[in-house]
Amino acid sequence: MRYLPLTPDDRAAMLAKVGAASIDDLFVDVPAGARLAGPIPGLPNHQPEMLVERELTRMAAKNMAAGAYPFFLGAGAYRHHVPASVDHLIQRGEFLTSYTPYQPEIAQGTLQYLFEFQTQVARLLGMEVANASMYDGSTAMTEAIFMARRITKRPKTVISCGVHPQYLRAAETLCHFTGDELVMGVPTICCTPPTEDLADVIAQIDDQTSAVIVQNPDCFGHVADLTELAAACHAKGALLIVVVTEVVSLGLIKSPGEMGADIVVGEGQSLGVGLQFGGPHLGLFACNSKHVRQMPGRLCGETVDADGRRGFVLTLSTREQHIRREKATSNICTNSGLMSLAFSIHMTLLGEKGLRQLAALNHARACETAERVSAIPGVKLLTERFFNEFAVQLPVPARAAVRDMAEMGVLGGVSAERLWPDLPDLANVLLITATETVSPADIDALVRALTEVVSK
Amino acid sequence: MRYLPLTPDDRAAMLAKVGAASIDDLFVDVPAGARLAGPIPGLPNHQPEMLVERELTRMAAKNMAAGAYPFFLGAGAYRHHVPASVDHLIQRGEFLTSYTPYQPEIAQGTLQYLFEFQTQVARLLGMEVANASMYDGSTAMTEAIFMARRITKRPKTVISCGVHPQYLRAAETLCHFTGDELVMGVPTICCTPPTEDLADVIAQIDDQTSAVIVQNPDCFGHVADLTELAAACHAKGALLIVVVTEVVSLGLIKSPGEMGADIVVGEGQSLGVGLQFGGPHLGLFACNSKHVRQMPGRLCGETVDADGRRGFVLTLSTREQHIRREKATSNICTNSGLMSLAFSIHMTLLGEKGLRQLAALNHARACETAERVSAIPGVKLLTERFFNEFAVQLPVPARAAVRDMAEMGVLGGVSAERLWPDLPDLANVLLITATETVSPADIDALVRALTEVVSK
Amino acid sequence: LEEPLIFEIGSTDVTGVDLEDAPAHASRLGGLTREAAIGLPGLAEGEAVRHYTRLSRQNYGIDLGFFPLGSCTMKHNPRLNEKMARLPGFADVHPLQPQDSVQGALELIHSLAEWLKTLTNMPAVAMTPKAGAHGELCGMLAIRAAHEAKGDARAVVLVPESAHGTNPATAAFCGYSVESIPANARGRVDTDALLARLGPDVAAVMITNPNTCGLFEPDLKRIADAVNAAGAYVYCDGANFNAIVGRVRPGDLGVDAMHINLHKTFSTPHGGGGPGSGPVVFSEALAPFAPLPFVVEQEGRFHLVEEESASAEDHGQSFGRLSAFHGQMGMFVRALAYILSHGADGLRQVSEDAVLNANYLLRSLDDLMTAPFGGTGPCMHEALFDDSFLKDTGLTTIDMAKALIDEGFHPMTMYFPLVVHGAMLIEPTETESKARLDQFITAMRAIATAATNGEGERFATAPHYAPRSRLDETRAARQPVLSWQG
Amino acid sequence: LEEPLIFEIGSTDVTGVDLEDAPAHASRLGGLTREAAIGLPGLAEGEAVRHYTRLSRQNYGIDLGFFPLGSCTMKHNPRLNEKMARLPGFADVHPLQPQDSVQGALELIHSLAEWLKTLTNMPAVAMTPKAGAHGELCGMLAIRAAHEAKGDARAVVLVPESAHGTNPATAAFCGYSVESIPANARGRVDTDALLARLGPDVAAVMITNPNTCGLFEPDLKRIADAVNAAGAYVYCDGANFNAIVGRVRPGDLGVDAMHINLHKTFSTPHGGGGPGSGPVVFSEALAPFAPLPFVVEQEGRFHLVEEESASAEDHGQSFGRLSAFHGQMGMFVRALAYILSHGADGLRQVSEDAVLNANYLLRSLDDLMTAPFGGTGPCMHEALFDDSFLKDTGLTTIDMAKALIDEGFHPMTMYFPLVVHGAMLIEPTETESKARLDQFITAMRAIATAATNGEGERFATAPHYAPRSRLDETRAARQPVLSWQG
Repeated sequence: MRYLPLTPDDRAAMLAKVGAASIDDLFVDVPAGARLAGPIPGLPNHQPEMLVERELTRMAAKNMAAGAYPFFLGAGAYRHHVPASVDHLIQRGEFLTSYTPYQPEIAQGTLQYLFEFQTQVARLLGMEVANASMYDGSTAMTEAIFMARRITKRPKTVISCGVHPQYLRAAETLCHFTGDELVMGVPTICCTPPTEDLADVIAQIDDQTSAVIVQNPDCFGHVADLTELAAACHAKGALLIVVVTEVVSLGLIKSPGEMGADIVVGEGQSLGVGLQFGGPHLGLFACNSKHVRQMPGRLCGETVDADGRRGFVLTLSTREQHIRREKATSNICTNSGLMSLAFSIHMTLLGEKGLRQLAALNHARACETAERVSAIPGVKLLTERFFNEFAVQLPVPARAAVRDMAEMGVLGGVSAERLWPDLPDLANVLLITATETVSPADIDALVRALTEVVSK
Repeated sequence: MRYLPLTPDDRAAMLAKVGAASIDDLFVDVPAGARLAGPIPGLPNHQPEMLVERELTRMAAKNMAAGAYPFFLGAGAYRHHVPASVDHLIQRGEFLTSYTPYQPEIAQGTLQYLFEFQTQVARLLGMEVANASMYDGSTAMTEAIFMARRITKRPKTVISCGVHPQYLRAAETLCHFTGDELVMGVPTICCTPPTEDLADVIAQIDDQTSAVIVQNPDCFGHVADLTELAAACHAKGALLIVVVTEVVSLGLIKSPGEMGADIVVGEGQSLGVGLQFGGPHLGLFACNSKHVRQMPGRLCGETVDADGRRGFVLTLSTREQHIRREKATSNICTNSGLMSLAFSIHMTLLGEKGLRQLAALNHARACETAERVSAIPGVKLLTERFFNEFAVQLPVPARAAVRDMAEMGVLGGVSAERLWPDLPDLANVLLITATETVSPADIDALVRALTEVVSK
Repeated sequence: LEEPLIFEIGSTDVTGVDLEDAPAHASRLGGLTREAAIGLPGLAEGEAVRHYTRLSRQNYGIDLGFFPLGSCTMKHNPRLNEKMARLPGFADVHPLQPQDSVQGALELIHSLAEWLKTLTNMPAVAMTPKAGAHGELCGMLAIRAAHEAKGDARAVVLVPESAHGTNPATAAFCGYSVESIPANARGRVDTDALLARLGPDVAAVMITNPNTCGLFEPDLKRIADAVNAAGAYVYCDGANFNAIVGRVRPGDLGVDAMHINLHKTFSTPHGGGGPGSGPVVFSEALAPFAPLPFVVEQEGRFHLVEEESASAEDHGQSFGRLSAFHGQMGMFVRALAYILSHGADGLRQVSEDAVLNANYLLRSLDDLMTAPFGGTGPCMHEALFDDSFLKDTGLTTIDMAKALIDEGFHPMTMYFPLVVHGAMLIEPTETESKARLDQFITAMRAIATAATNGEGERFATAPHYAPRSRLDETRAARQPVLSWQG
Repeated sequence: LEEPLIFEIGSTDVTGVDLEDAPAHASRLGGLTREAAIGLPGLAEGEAVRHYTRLSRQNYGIDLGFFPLGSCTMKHNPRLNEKMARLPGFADVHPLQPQDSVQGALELIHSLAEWLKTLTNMPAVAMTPKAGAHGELCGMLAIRAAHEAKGDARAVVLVPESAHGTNPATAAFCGYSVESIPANARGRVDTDALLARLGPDVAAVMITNPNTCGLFEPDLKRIADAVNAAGAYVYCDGANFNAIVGRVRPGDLGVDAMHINLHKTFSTPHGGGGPGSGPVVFSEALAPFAPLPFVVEQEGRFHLVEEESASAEDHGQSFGRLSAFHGQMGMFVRALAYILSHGADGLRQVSEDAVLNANYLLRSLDDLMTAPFGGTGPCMHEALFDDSFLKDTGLTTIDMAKALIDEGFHPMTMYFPLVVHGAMLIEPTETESKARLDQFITAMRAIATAATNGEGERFATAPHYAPRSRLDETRAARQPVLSWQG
């Protein structure tokens, strides 16, 4: 066993030291009915590294890896080019194999990058404070609902129809048991333009409203000015929670903080992390300083050591479960440490200059794709103002179109039906994303494939 | 430019400090005829990382990667499974981006692993001393010829017909200019059994013979007992140089040192390094202590620091070009540092126990392959005693057989003609290697493919 | 040498990436352009590599040495697993690709699920929870859903006082009130007190086994039977599964739900605080309530069951979705690589060696340090000490921990579990060699001897040989500086 | 903390790999079994990872900081290049696979060859040399072959005294006698002396440009013309190509052969001493003698010309083969990735920034430290100082170097070139930022000031903050211990 260093001689010597005749003596507390004489039946024994690699490589090869095909999926997970140095650096053993930095004297590496990460995220989202990451964007949104409730002591949350439906489902699941009330918009093809939806949302705000949640760009790609909504929330004493699933957009469009958000949650996988078939991703969570003690999750803060040198520690942990137990702001313990490092390195490589260029390139590719796709007979562009993602109405069911395009070697988008299976009105809607990874040839391939499937 | 940190402002400030009006002022010594006003014509400008990756990935995809097909090539480069931790560790920036350890106080990492490597190599080859690596096995062999000449002051080297022909060609090239005389055996199908060839070699030894070179296992896979040859060399005052191209064999067969070799050179790519399309590989070089001052290449030795702590330094550098200039033992400067690290890590993971298991598994796979292949009608096994590589006589030209098998998705071996194009007698000889990476299904595929091509 | 912050060395004019020029195009942003400076500094690639390489060197990780942090299972992270998780067929796949295009990814999830079910002898597993605490939430939601399905609203969850803080936090998070059950003198849950508290208001018992004292709960099966008989469910915190993996199946102990920390037992790296992954196995009783999505196999084809078929009867009672997408794929790949590498025989050896190592430490130190439950028999995978032996020395558990840093080790877990005073919880894991344990024992004995001999005053200001001396945590909390303001 | 040797911590009974059991089979070894113990210790994977991780931390690399080692071009090594070199289509390909199965690999070699020819304005290139010195050998063998083809045996090679030691060593290695040409007071080769020495016995002149003082040889074209007119050839040592890459083409300066250190100019990592790669570009006169094998393109298909077609006229005059197989593929991939990333414009910027950085250092230090040729005008990519300013301080160049270690920098090259006394050769490369250079300047000025003010006695025993203090090199050479004997 390549990972187990004890030799038979070691084991014998150690059993002697312990005073046990055999290893079984150390498991005496296990009731007889649960004792197994040998390895668990029905499972194979250990395998050489080479064979394990072969087996997993076989499974991996059965998947269409995004990089090998023209690729236009988004809807909450975005494919961007991640510089090779990011993955190299996060594999440094001192980062990869360290634990939560509970011993700050020997964890300044982790703590300093978390402090840098918090600052980058806060600035990117336009907020004062960000935490050291959450599991992902969807769970961060649910946490934001509870945080708003703790602040406002009100029961109701109004959610725009443009919020990612799987985020909504996750919130619904929990709120069903906690008793938090959710008022959710239902997207329709005609309701999707953001201004109309925002008017609907504003109309729902009352004095029982704890928070309003809106996604920007929303799940159809719409980009909206939220300033008025923020004012409407604040007028009623409610908080504005903004969800950002595509953080690259913030290199080009105004940040939630600049538009008046009180809490911003986001999915950070666009930078550094990659698609990962959905996980691990990276939850972002930011607010303004006055609410920080109601914020869930881990926080890193600056301080000094006994010799007066600057250093960093986990702080405000009296909010957390390991101290507060059932009175904690959240049960969250693990964060996405390594993913926040990847995000932070990617962001550092980009810098503001690179981020703005990247965002501009994404927008240009998406504009070109939208123009080309909407020129296909029968295809109608539904999203007028967007960043790198937009919706089109097809003359055929989008789900079949996606499947047929995949068979032609084009990963052509996400059918709205996959996300909103209960809304037949959206059955012909296709969500298309074009990032910087899309080449002109990829756009040609998409247009060819889509032209063929809509004319079937 | 992502790798260039100077900003336009920096450049302006620095030019001012330097007292130059423009960058051109710093190139005033370049004659007018060689000055270019702009970038060199005929070449593209810089490209984003993503596009460079795309272009190189395109090229890589045009090759049949060995791991994706049943693979049976050897003949001087062997495919073994390298544990994933090896490549992880050699990418530690402190190893990867360090230089030759000329400042030992801050290079103990490199120096200690070189010391460990030298010890591992010496033990593996059965010799007293090994150097810190050479370019590859073939250049190491040429260096051994010159080293023997420096020791014996004799002009002639006798080389067995079983030595890898490209090693021989490399030696011939240099000896043509240095005046060293080479007497080379010519392999024939009937001469290949090692005892007969060794008798021929022994017959060639005279008092002008500086050294005899023999490869073990030889290029046809033959394994030979060299004890008698060593005695014959020593009786005439000549040195025995043994070449090992497959170091894994030394987990199972007697080492050159145990059989009386004076100098052992080898190719170490089998451990840690991989195929690499032929480079970088790893030259091994070992001898006994009494000859160490005639040895080429870098050496690491143990010493103490000013505080009495054990430490390591490059030593005996008065042999080397940077000190001795035209009187150096070799012009070699660069070694294969990173490859020697990979080798050493792989060897440390194996340990003696793992090496012996690995060698046994290779031998078993090769025996099975030989049995199956030689059962194909018309195919005759030429190598009776072998480790993991053997030659077979086909009823058809081997070169075409190899090509046809490749078209069927089987990388089925190396045709002898590829190595000895001037020996038509060997045109139907195929060299087949089976390492631990060969699965039973791979053997089946080889047998199917070979059966088909020989019956064409 | 100190490493400055990126904000002190980077510039918003510098970038470490090159991008194609964006083709000229009319903006479709509707004028919502971000114009104000953002304040994100950039570094050229070389300087970025240096910054993070240098930062990393201020960290301690398993790769550098022994990391006996109790309850955290800091075992070696095999590098094969990292390599496999980076195969484009796993890492570069979108969660919403058509299912025909991700059959290998679904097969992997399914295959890991089958292993987890067999290893625990439990009939169902939820793969989507993103960490241990998320798994607890998943398990408790299933319990709530099961009670709700029976129309039997119950409000109370019983939690032993030795539980991880996440247990009560989770129970509270999903709306339960929490009551604590004391430990007995042998460091186990007080079975009588627990059974006495059962009743129609008790929804569930959350129990950790092996427990947070590193001891096996011998009464668990009896408790489980009684809990089930009282109409409640047993949630088992699986954080300590490493002690019994491959040797004891929790399903044989009667538990109804248990999360498995893939980043502990199955060695996906902790990464400085995550990501984790916390699949939850379920008993027959809770299986119908498992969350969406999940993977089913039908004739060699793998199908991801999502909301779209929410009306189908196969998951009609599912309590819903825990998060977007399908779980921590990157962790699944690593865990399966680990499991296939070890196999049934290797996993059994894992638990045996983990337990042997812990007992070896316990018996090599308990003459010098007080082991509160050392007299009750062998421990499982952790050796627990308390600070009784430091009485009158002026030194505390934290001083012992910081002194260990100066010896080149990561400290043990301090002040947890709460059931003993000044706890020191040492978990060696199975990937430590005897030689490494002996090194640690030597250091620990020297520290303990110095402490009790009155020669430990230097420990009160330790560490002396770390990148930082003790940090002022009070100042950090009183005047929080949570982002760079320079 | 000290890291023991593997021989002190490993065991021949421990292995860090698992292998399939070898199927039972009759041995075909003829009884030549290795029976005696070999003495190779093994470590489980976790302990092996620790050993090498801990060793690495005793090293200094570019990734940790400034590495101004003159003549070595220690620039940032982009990580993309590492990633590309590991693509299975490059790394897991056998050199003797059928050519149809390696078209991409051959295309890459061909593509890099075309870049090198265009960048140097030279008509041919040999790709197989495995390092700079091997490239020199390749170039000198081509020169010998060219003379031999003319029936004109010439015995002498002229080498400036400032040359790298490899130059005379190489010339001697392939059978030439070496004569040294002095430098002039401006740090360049003494052109008159060189021209005066030309004659029918001179086979070649080996010259480095920019030279080892970091200065451009302004007379090179004139020298080359005279050398060619005298029937000899000019070999240019390309070690310092980084100073002019993308800006000056050596072919325009009349050289006949020049090696290019891919591990310097094109940033393949030095790896603690290799591997390198040293392609050699040739003039028309030498091109026919280039070694085997090489790649040619025919209608989009790439063909590797090996010995098998040695009778074909396209390489009938080749001097033969330098080594087995086709060269350092892994380095080719990295170099091409580097070249494509920079492009023609980026490479020009490389040389400009490398030269600007060196001049900035020169002019920021030459008031405190003596720059022997500082008065002759700008330097190229290196700033050269000597030890005159240390006169009467009792300190030497080596003390300055070791003092720099304590400041967190790798020292410059010491005592080379030999044409000045106590040389200190500083090569910053283009990948250092101005901020980093300013840090270095500050440290260097502090050291130089202390040294000249008589406050430098601590430098004589430096480094004080490194993993080791000064090592006893004499003892290592007198009583060589070259392997572990424990």
